[in-house]
Amino acid sequence: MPPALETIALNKRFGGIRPTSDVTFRLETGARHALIGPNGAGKTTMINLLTGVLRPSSGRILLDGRDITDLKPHARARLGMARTFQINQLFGELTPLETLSFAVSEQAGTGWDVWRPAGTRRTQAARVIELIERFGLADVMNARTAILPYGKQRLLEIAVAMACRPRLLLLDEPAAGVPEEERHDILATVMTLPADVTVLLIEHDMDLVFNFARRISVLVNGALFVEGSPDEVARDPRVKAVYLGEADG
Amino acid sequence: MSPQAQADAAQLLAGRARWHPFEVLFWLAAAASTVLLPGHHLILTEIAWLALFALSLDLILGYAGIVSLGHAAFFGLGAYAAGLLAKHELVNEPLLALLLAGLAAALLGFVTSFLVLRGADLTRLMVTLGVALLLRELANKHAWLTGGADGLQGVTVEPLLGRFRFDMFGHTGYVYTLAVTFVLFLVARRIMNSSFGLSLQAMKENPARAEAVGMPVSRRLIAVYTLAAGYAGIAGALLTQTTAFTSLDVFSFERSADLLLVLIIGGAGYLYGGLIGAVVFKLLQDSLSTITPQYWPFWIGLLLVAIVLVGRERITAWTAPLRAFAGRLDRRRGAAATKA
Amino acid sequence: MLRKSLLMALATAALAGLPAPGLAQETVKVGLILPMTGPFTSTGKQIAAAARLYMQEHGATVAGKKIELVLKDDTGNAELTKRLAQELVVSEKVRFLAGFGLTPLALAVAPLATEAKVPQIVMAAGTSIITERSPFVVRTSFTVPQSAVVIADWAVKSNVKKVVTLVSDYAPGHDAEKSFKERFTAAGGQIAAELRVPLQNPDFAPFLQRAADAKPDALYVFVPSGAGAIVMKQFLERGLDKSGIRLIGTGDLTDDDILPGFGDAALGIITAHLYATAHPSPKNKAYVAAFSKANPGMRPNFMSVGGYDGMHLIYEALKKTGGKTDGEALVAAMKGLAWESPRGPIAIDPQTRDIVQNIYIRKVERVNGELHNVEFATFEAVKDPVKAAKK
Amino acid sequence: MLTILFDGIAYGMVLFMLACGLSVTLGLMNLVNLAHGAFAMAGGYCAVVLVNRLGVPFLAALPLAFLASALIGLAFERTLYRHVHRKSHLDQVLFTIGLVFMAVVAVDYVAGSSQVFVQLPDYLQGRFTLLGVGIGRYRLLIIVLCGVIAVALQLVLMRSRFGSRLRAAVDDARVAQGLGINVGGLFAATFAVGSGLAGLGGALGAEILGLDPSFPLKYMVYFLVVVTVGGTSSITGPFLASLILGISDVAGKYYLPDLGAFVIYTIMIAVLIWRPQGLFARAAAR
Amino acid sequence: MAELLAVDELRAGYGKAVVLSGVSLSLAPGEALAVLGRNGMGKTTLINAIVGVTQRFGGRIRLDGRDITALRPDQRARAGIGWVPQERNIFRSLTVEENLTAVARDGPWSLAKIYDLFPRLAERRQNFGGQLSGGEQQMLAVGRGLIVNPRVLLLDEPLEGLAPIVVDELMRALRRVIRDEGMAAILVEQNARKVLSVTDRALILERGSVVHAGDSAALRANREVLEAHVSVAQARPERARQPAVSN
Repeated sequence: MPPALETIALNKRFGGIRPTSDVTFRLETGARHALIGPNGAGKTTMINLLTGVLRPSSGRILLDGRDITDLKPHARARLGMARTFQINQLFGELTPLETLSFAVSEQAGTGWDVWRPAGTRRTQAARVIELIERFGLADVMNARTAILPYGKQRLLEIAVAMACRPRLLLLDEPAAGVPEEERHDILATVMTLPADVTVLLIEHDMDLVFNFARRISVLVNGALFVEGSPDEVARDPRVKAVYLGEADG
Repeated sequence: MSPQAQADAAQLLAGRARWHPFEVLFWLAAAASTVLLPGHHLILTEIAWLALFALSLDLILGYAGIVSLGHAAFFGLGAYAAGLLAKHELVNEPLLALLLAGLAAALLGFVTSFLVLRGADLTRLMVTLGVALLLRELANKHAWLTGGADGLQGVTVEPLLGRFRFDMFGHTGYVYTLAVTFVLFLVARRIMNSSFGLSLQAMKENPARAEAVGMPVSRRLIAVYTLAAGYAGIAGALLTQTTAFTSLDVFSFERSADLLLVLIIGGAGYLYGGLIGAVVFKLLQDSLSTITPQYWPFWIGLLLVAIVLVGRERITAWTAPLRAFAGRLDRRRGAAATKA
Repeated sequence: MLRKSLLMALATAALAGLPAPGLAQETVKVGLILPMTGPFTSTGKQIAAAARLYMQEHGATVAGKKIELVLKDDTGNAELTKRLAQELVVSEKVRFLAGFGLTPLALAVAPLATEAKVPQIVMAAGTSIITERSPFVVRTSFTVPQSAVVIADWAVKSNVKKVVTLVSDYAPGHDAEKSFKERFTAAGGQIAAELRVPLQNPDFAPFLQRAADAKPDALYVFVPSGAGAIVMKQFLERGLDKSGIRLIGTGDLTDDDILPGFGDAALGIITAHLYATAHPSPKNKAYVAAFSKANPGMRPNFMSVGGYDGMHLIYEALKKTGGKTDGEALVAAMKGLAWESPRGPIAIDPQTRDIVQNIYIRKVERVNGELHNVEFATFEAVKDPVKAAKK
Repeated sequence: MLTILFDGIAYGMVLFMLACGLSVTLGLMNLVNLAHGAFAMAGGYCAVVLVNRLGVPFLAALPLAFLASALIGLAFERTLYRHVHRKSHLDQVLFTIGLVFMAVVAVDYVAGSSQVFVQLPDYLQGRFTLLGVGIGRYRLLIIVLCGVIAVALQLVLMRSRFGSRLRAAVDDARVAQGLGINVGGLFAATFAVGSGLAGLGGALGAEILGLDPSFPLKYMVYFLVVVTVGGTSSITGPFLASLILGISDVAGKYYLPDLGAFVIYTIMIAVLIWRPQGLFARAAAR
Repeated sequence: MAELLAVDELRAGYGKAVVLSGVSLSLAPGEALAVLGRNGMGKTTLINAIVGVTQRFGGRIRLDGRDITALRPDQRARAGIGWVPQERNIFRSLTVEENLTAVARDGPWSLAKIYDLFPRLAERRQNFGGQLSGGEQQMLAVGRGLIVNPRVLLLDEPLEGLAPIVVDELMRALRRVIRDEGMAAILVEQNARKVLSVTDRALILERGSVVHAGDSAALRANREVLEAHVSVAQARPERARQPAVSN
């Protein structure tokens, strides 16, 4: 069985800068993997390369063994790659119900249907309701997204990604900006993501990282620095040194 | 989630497309005007095709977020297509000619949509404007076909369905225009309540995320732009058929600009904006220009300035009930359902 | 489908319920449709002012009827003209449609005039064909060829052999070009180049350069009132006058309305036209004085007399029919009417319903410190040459 | 041939003068000001009143026209425009079209709807021939004057502290403000200068383009073409765009009179498809 | 000790996101404060909120006793807040010298003094901002913050993404500015060891709140605290790992 995600010697250059250099790593199906690193390590570039927002300068990206290096973002989404965004990327004027209806419909390939009213397909409606329930959005399902509390928006952010029935989910700082009192909802949600979904978490919140990840990769200056189990990484003196500015990665 | 909440959610999902009393009332009033206001059918005709034209702009501006200052290109093409078909007796049935004019405009919309995909607001504004002005020049230069600056003379429109003659009082013209507008509104309403329509709204709100969810954004844009162009073409054709005349004015920059005002006055993005805007704008323009034939644009200008300064959202809040109940999700009923 | 047939039925019912047109009434409404905003505002203003002046001078009652003027702004947009005309006929029950600042506007309404049997008094538009489009069209303005052939005749007499024509690319322009060319070449003149300028054209320089390159004896110009000034200024700027080219044209070029702003550069330009503010008749002196008094800062131009005489035509026709407002009777009454206008003697040709008037050759001079078109030769009772040639 | 070039340059220069303020305000404040032509009209009418009514010498009236339009621009910026800076482009379009409507009618009401002209002094009329090129005196004045102003603008922008602060604000308004640059004040000053330049352009261009109350509507499209083709990040972009448009428009009408009006629109669409940010926009986005 | 800058219960963020949930701090004249913490914990938001370029939800800021909460960013800058933004944000279309002169205000920090501090900038004075290397840009950003002649200089991750040799050069310069010239400063850094060597006091932010405040030297020695809040560390034991459940 091919790995869920594999990158082979991935490189990205912007002029003289090289935010991603020779990154080769793989995620097994069902993995709970965290990608961490100090500021400017190249995590954002990495996620943009994986999702197809940026094209790599060289190297390949494989999804379930299939080469997706040249595919556009929406095509990757169709193949089962979903992501959340560090800063909410939601549809402010739509309600959570509408947002999820849209996502479910695109996933099911009915986005071109110009005739049947949205949300009236029974299986899709059931899926929307299930997502609403799973992400605790029932009380706000009919409110404009723009006026939701931030924590609810973060949950919706993840719910939209899950609506795409991803096999691979990229979580970009899911807890960023969430007030303390709403944080535990996010943590609990992330913890209970379906086991068959491969998850790559990009995060600075060490509580979340160490609670969640079974393996951790540390990115420094665009290159993979250390990879290992949480214990290994936590104990690795080089990692601490990098974070404290004691070594030059 | 309680079973009740689940039922609510299901009901809300299915209820997006339900008709609200306000909508029914609106169309009943429109139908009643054919009988109750026989002396005003001419301006009502103008309102009706303007409403259709504004509805067409709403499809791309209100639903897909494309700002256009050249929507008159499609309107004009439709107008000339219908005029030429009638003048040279190529197609005598007005309804068929209407359809052909719409198709011609849709084709132009499809071709030019690729230009509109590039660039941001200002670029789009100028490209659409440029296309309309080019068409205007084209029509101007080919005077042998279009009559040039004198307009297309000698258009005679055959009776509708072979039976209803377009009379001087505009009765047939009004019923015809209103009926066409109503039917096309129904179609637009259906489309905008569909998955396709929902995806357009999502794309307008956040194209990057819509793409990340798996939506082919460019292709949807092309589709809706083509559709809107077809609608605009039909509106133009209605103008020609009801006045038996068309001229270069149909392509003018002022027409596109006025159209934008119409839509903004009514509020974009809920289908009724263009319709209400058309009614308000025309009646306002007509009454103002009757009171002060020479200085009425001043008051229109003042209105625009005021609308922007006060805030469009607040100004168009008076349409809120309709807006809330119409094509979009019915929140009040949702809240009631949740309470129940 | 059901809904539609229902609507149709309703509409038919509405039709049947309408009052029949032509009932006698105390007030006779005159629908005056003019471009009061937009690029042709000045035409609309002149005519509206003159029409009001006429009513002020002659009272609002004629043949026992009260005349009421209903002014509408069509912004120079033909489809709006048509709708307004229709509304005026249907809702306001006007008995006369008048105004029409531009040819397309007049043409758009002509079929309606026929259908409604309402006289359409054209007070401005100048293309020859307009009167042929409906038996209800009567014109009190002018036709472009009237002036064009006169200036062609004058050019021939004044030893002009080779001419470049420069006209705006629309029907009146084509008329002006054609009439001039026919008359001029028939008399042995040579047209060196025919230039057509887009109607909306910001800079005439390249066209004038082409004209200069052809080295003619004279440049014949027809452009809408307003653009003429720019042509003239750029003509002088390129020194075409110094290379011996004369600037000739119809009177639109040196429109009295804007002539004062031309400066001395305009001195000596020769044009042919129907009216000049400086027309030396007592009737006109009174007219100019009254007009200027009612409209401070405005000078009546050739457009204004179209409006003034148009009102006169309406009054006289009503007098002749004894207040009857039947369209056919009114048009019949108008045919052959002749009177002394501020512009001189004029008449309505009974055959064509077009105006017959004197065309004057004028030269721009300073009179009491102001620029004026001063008439120095008269071609009497000129009919529209295009229609005359058809017979 | 060279005469056509000369005419085209003069025409382009007028366009530049009229449009450069719009370009700067768009680039700097991200403000779509369709009412820019109204400030040009104000300058034109100001010159007409000064020269024709009050007998001010033409050359003295030009700076006064600049000043008047600049003051009007400043007043509008401080009272009205500042409320729409943060609104969407669509709102700005509506707002400024509304202002145009009001300006057109107001001028019509006050000054009448007829075309007006500035009376030129004798020494600016006619033309002379130099090396076979016919040179109109007035057009020469325009070219020299606008050329000098363009160079001066470029110098101010590139050499003065005001210029460097302005460019800093265009580059990154947030950081510029955080470092003590009063971006709002800078905007107002720039808006005033831009309006003033438009007024000067209106005063100078009246002779070539004509001046009547519908001026702002008639030329709105031309301004926008210059700005979109030239891009909004510099003075040189609109300057070159104006020249290209001026020359190609004049040459197009001379050599291809049948296609004359197509040239300008075709160029615009081609440029915008090729480079949506304008011909001379900075290649690298931030 | 007199108070130069006082921040009181500052709450700030972007749009709806609250990043800073009630932070207070104070700074004496000539004092340097390090603000540490991992990414996304609110360090930059703190700086931006003091500069005035972010959404403020609550709290007050006083400079030298004067309440500057209501002032615009440019007014705050003139009141004495100097800023070295995180992304450096060099004005690309300005030369090095113009970058400095455009914002310069009268005071001890003159153009000459900046060039003396960073001789590399003097060499490149006519180059445009976009043509500089990362290190040069950072020097220019620091110089630009100084030439405003502020009472307090706020530096946002000045060492980020720089080559080691450049880091050393910058540290030398910063030490001179802070230690020798006595400029009051707030230094936001991930690079804890380096920054603690030049500051007097330090505080650590976690999720928008202050979790540690104290003496720089003491913190520098306290590896436990640093690892817990700044570096990579295991989760606190009370939050047990939950098993992933099947769909």
